[in-house]
Amino acid sequence: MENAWLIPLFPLLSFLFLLLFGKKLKEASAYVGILLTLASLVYSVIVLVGRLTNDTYKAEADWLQIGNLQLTVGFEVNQLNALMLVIVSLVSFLVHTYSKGYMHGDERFPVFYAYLGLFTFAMLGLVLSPNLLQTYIFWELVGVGSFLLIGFYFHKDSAKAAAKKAFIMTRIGDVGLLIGMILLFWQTGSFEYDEIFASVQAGEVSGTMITLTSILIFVGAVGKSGQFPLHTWLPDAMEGPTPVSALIHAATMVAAGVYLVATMFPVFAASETAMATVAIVGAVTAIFAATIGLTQTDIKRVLAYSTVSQLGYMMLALGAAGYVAGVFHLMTHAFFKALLFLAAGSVIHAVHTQDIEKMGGLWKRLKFTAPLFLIGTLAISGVPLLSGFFSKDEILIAAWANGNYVLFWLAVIAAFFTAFYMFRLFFMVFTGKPRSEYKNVHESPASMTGPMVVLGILAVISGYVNTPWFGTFLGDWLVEGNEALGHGHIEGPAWIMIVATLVSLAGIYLAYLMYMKRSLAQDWFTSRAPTVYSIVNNKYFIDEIYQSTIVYATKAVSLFLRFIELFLVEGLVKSVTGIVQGLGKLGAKLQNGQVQAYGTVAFVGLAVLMLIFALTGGYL
Amino acid sequence: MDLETLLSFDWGLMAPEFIILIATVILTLLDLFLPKKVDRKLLGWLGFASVLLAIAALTGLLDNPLGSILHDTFRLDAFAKAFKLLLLVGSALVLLLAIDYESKEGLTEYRGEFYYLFLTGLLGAMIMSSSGDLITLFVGLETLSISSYILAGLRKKNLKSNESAMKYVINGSISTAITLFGMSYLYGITGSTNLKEMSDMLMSISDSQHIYLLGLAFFMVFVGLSFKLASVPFHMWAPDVYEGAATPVTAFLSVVSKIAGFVILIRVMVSIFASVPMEDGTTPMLFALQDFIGFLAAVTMILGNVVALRQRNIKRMFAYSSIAHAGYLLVAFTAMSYVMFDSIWFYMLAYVFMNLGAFAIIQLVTMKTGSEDISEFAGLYRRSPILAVTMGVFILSLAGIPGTAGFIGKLNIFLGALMVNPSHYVLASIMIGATVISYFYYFGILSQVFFRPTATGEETKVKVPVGTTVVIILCAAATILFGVMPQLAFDFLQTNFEQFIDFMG
Amino acid sequence: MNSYYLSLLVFSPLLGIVLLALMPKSNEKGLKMLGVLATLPATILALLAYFSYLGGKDLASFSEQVNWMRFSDFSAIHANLFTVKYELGIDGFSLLMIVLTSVLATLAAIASLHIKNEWKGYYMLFLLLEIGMLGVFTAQNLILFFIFFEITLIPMFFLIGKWGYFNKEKAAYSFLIYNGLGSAILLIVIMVLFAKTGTTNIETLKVLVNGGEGQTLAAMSESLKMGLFIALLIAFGVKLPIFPLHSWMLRVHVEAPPSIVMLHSGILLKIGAFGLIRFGMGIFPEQFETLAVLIAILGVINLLYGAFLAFIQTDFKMVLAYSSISHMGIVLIGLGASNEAGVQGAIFQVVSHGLISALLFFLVSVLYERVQTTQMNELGGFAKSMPIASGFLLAGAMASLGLPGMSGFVSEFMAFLGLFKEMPILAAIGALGIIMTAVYLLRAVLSITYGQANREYAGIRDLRSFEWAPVLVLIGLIILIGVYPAVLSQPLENIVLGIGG
Amino acid sequence: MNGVPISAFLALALILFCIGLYGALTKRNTIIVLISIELMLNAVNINLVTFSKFGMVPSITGQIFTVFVIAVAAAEVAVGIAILLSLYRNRRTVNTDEMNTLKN
Repeated sequence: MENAWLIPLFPLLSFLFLLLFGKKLKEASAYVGILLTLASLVYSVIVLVGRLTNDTYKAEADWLQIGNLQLTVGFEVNQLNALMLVIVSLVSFLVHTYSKGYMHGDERFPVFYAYLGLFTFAMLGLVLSPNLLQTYIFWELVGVGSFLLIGFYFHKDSAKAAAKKAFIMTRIGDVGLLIGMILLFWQTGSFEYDEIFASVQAGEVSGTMITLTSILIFVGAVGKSGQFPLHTWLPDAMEGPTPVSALIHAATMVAAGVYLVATMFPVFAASETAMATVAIVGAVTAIFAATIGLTQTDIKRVLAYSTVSQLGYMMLALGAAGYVAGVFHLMTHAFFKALLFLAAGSVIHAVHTQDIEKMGGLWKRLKFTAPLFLIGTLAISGVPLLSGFFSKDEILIAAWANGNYVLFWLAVIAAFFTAFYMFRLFFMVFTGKPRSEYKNVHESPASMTGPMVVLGILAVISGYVNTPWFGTFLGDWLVEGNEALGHGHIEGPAWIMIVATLVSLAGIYLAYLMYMKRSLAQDWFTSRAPTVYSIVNNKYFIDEIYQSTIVYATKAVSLFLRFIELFLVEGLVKSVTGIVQGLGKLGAKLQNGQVQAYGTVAFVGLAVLMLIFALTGGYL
Repeated sequence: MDLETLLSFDWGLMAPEFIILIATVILTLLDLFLPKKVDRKLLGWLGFASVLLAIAALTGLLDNPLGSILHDTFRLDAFAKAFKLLLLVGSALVLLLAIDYESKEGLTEYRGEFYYLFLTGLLGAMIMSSSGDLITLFVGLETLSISSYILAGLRKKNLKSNESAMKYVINGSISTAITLFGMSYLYGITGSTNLKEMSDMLMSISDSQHIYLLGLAFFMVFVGLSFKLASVPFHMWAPDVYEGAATPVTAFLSVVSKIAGFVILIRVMVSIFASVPMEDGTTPMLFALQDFIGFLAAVTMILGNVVALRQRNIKRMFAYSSIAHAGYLLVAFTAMSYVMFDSIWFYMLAYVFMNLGAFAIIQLVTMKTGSEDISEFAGLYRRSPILAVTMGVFILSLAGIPGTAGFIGKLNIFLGALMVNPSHYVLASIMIGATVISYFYYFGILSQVFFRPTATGEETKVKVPVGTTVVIILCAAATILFGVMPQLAFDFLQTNFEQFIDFMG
Repeated sequence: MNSYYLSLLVFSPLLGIVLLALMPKSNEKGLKMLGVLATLPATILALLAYFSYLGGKDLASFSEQVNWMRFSDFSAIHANLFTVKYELGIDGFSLLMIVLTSVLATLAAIASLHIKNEWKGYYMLFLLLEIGMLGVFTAQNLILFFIFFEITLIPMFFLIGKWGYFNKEKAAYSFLIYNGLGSAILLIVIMVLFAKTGTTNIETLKVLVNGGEGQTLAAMSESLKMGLFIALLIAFGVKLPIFPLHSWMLRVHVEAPPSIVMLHSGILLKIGAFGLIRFGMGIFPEQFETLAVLIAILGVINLLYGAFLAFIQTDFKMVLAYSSISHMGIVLIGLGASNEAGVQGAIFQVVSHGLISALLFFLVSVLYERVQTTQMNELGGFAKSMPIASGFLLAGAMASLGLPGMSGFVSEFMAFLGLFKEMPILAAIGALGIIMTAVYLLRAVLSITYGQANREYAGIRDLRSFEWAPVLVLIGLIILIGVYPAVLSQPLENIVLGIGG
Repeated sequence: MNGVPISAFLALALILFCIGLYGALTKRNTIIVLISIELMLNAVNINLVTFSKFGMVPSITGQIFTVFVIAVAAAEVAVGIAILLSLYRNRRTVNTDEMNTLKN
């Protein structure tokens, strides 16, 4: 564990190496990336195993001296980040492997691997950070990694726009985080998590300040995790290559917001308002994104909205004091969502389109992909015995136990929607008849299916580390030695599990009726409430609202300032030079060439002087 | 006055004046009797030699203590020595320029006249700086004036030259009359024309009517003398005369004549009006009226620089620039600080070199085509980089950019204006603001020199005659030297002139 | 006491000037080579000084002093009254600035290889400019400072006016007049101080003006001090530049040759910050404290004003120009905080922005050399034809928008850290600027590098031979500072300590 | 003589000076301008002589000064006329308002 800092360095090495030599290596670059992330993975597992038996380890070194202040950098291995290390490095490793097949033939292949390395480095660094400042540093770096990968197909204008949007939207959140963390620093005198917690628990920080700072920090999480209202970048981010969506926009980076709230949990827990905010935003996002997911026809966008929705679940869990539930869902979601994305990638790889309305009947053609996709869909829908079932159940229980009944029912409805739109997706892609002519539909190579299989297995079994039936190992371990995080397992009424199961099955059945059996017209709802449909289909017009308010306002301010620039600033300059020039003109005009005028000027000057002298001297 | 008394005077004190006088006489005779075909440049060189000789003689006198002859009408104090030196150095340089001056209409035929009139003008200026009596002062002033009137009109067939000389005479005479009218009151109240005696008399004045009259006299003298300085309100002749006169004459007017003007101004004002007590009995009149001088200085600076912005004729532009410089010097005079003499002297020293250097190049550039438009300077950098760079040095110095003597000079004036109590913040600010305005036209010349291509496109090399070369090199070297190592000049001042304490002695 | 090391450092480019003067003006290669080489001695000496400082050498041992000027003779009152010495010296801050200056000068000299004509005059002026800049940071008294300050003015005027783009002369004039006014005001302040105290030595003034031991010749009232400080703020505000004194700087950024803008934006603007910290804070600490809020507000205005206007520009150079205004706002924010974090942030920003803007303008130079335009609507898709240059451009933009791991972040962070302690609400408003910075930089950089080429640019080559050096050195330094800020903070320790509090 | 007060002389001088000044500043003919200037100088002379006789501190220097002024004035006018002559040769006019090639 003392050498845990090496973990992020492997991918960094990969990044630098590929940056320098990528051009020569061509597609062999993949091996560099894969091997180095494998190293990270192995080491992460070692660290996790070590952490299971040992205490938290923390090391730090001086970084920046500001007068008497000393800022440090270092790393910490605690339960949460040991777990995250494994999740991140595992998914990253799998994505690295998968990309070898998926990106085959791309002329910027080495660059892609370099960017993946950079991102993985940043994400692992983020996880290891023992203080807010360092977290912020890596927080921004993962943003850059994400930005670069979203804009990987830079020649596409949509990719360019998506990359820009992702960066700017998350940066809005980042500023919140920055402000929150600086305020917290001046309150507690430190960026170190343990010191901040100690200070908060000792009551050194006023209640309002805690609320304020934790909400500001939560704004950072909102930006990064695509929560409402800063969620719009995440669906657009699907412009990036699909493995990237799996890695960054499903499993790791977007979960960083949840991770941040989890890490800062003791501070949040100290403020009821902050907790309520987190919970409400989470629940609203969950249902909000789920409804949009119902209408989307782009395979990746559906998954993207489902990601937003699931992240909302996690936030809800954390806000409802379900620390374990949130982290647990974070883990299971990482696996099944990565699986879904990779599988979707495999589909896209095969049919070269992302529009599900053009797909159909792929079950037979994609022998590996289809069942794996089904596993993922079942898991996310909360079908019993798969991982998603257990974690979602935990969240619902936490929400109920915390007394947030409204939010609880929202979450339940969201779960219904989730099941519905995920199966809608599944049925439309894999069943029925092909809706367009495909040429050369073929199963993906082993480098792509391999990782999917691994994730498929995890999507099934990873739930069993924390079940009400066999024991809450994960939960107990996570909160061990830290009472501020709450209990390892929250007891809730048994009917919740039944409701959850029924709801998800109902969703699946409805989708079955509509899209498989087609006994229910697909436009049954659409035709009855066209306005609602149109609002939802247009993602509640959020983008348009932003466009016509914030973007417009920014432009307006800019134009107004340009007006100031032109008329006030330049006008000032012009008027000054005008005065000088005018004086010059006047002086030159006076110089009319008449010799007697010259004498007159002199005489008048003399007379005026004498007059003033006489007047001021009191002689007249 | 018998011969014995006459011989008892220490005529050695007047050695420089005598040298110039004798040279004048010799030149006059030579010009008369030498056959026409003998190149009159010879006279120029002779005149130059005489000025050098006078400088040598003056240097020999530097160590002399305060001395006066002819019943204190001629005094050789530190002030006289210091400024005479400037006059002589300036004249020597102008003479060198004049020797090389050849214009289309030609000064050739009157070249001889030029040299000896020039020397008489110089003589007048020297007498002014040494005089201790209103009469000698006046005679010196007029010797200078009348010589310069003729010099300005020397190009007899040139209309501009005629016109400028005429304007010069008329304005000059009016100014003389005004000065004299003021002086007559001064004489009336004190009953003497000797500056020292007048000063002694004035100390005890208390009648407010007399003080009022003195105040009026003050303004008349000041305005009359401001003609020589070319400062507001008697500045308007300058642009016309500078433009119309031949370049060496312009150089003479802008340097030697201006220095002489300041010399006489300081001599009269400080000797006389610093002794007049105002009614409160403590502040001398000169200090009480500072605001008026300050106001005139401010107007002079602003006007000179602002109108210069519009000029296309280089000599006219320099006329306005010289008006502005007079304003700067008046700031030092206004402040009446402990360092006034030093700062004025140093500024003039710098001014001699930078202005004459610039005129040397102006003469070179304008001589050939006869046009004095600043576009003549276009492409100078291509034609002759070295000339262009030296022109750059002079212009920068005139603009007061560090590294040049002009900057140190301005620094000195600021210091003076700000070290007195109450400090002249406003005046100093105006001065510095005016300096910034001056950047416009000074750098306008530079942008012609460096940025623009020649109008015709041809890049003929500029031929530089010997005399001009010497002037340019000397001026450039001095401008930079005194800009980088001003202590050389300061030391010279401090060791030889001891703070000018004998000014009133 | 007298080591002459600094004199040697400051005036080392003089050797180059002399040698260049002797070279024939048609020898392009030789002139360029010599021009670049002539900047090296200063760089080497500066780096040597830096490392010997790290090695434990006392900076005081670098100072030197020679009698220079003495206005009139006041020896009867005090031997040093109204004397001006030639005195050079460095502290941690100026050491950093010297290193920055000399390094950037070398890089800009390399970038100047793109210059197309009159290399001789160009490099001579360039080296003169370098002398001025080095001198400004080493001068130990105000008059010497002023002299060097003005020495930078003149070569800049010619460099802009002769080697600039279309509207070069207007830009040169604009530069000259604004800066002339700024330095005029500065000169008034200097001379008032000189006249009132009889000295211009900075250290002595710090004591005298604040009523320490020794006495001034004439008493300085509080209102006079405040007036002087405000004048100083305006004087350096022109240079920095502070809104609304900035319009000259836009023209310079757009019209001057990019290699010169590297120096201009990299060093010359920083003289304003240097002056404010050194003189404003040093000599008038109380007045600074009083006006700190105003300075911070000005900083926020600068930050936002620059950012918003950068957002709607169509010329990439204009974007960078407004971005400079915006980034100088951060310096002011740091200063306005006037606590340790803020001031250190400001100083960091000075250095960091110097490197970043130099990098960006070098890339502009590279770009312009190839396509003869910087209008963003004519550009696009350069990530395809010039992937490396585009990559660096993106990296530069990232550094500029404060990406952690690069120098811009450290400075921005510290400046805001400082301001949040003193004026949290103002700081929060200022934080909007962080978002806007990202917005306009990405808009600009992406429109150049990403998307499709709007026009066919034939035969565009990526970075070649000599163009690598500046890019690598700059990005290396940017990352070095971002990752290991102690390289800067260590020399600043003594300066920052004791500020505010 | 005692009957005439000093102020009368001074007033006369002042009036004369003003007349001269007025003439010098308004007359078109240059010759008249020059003569007007002579008037001004003569006003000075009256002042000087008056003061030398009736001043508070009477002394002979005033009269000496007058002699110098007369001499110098003569020289000045002579030069003025000479210049006017050459101007007349070129321009065929003696009017001041036509001397305006140099301006602004």
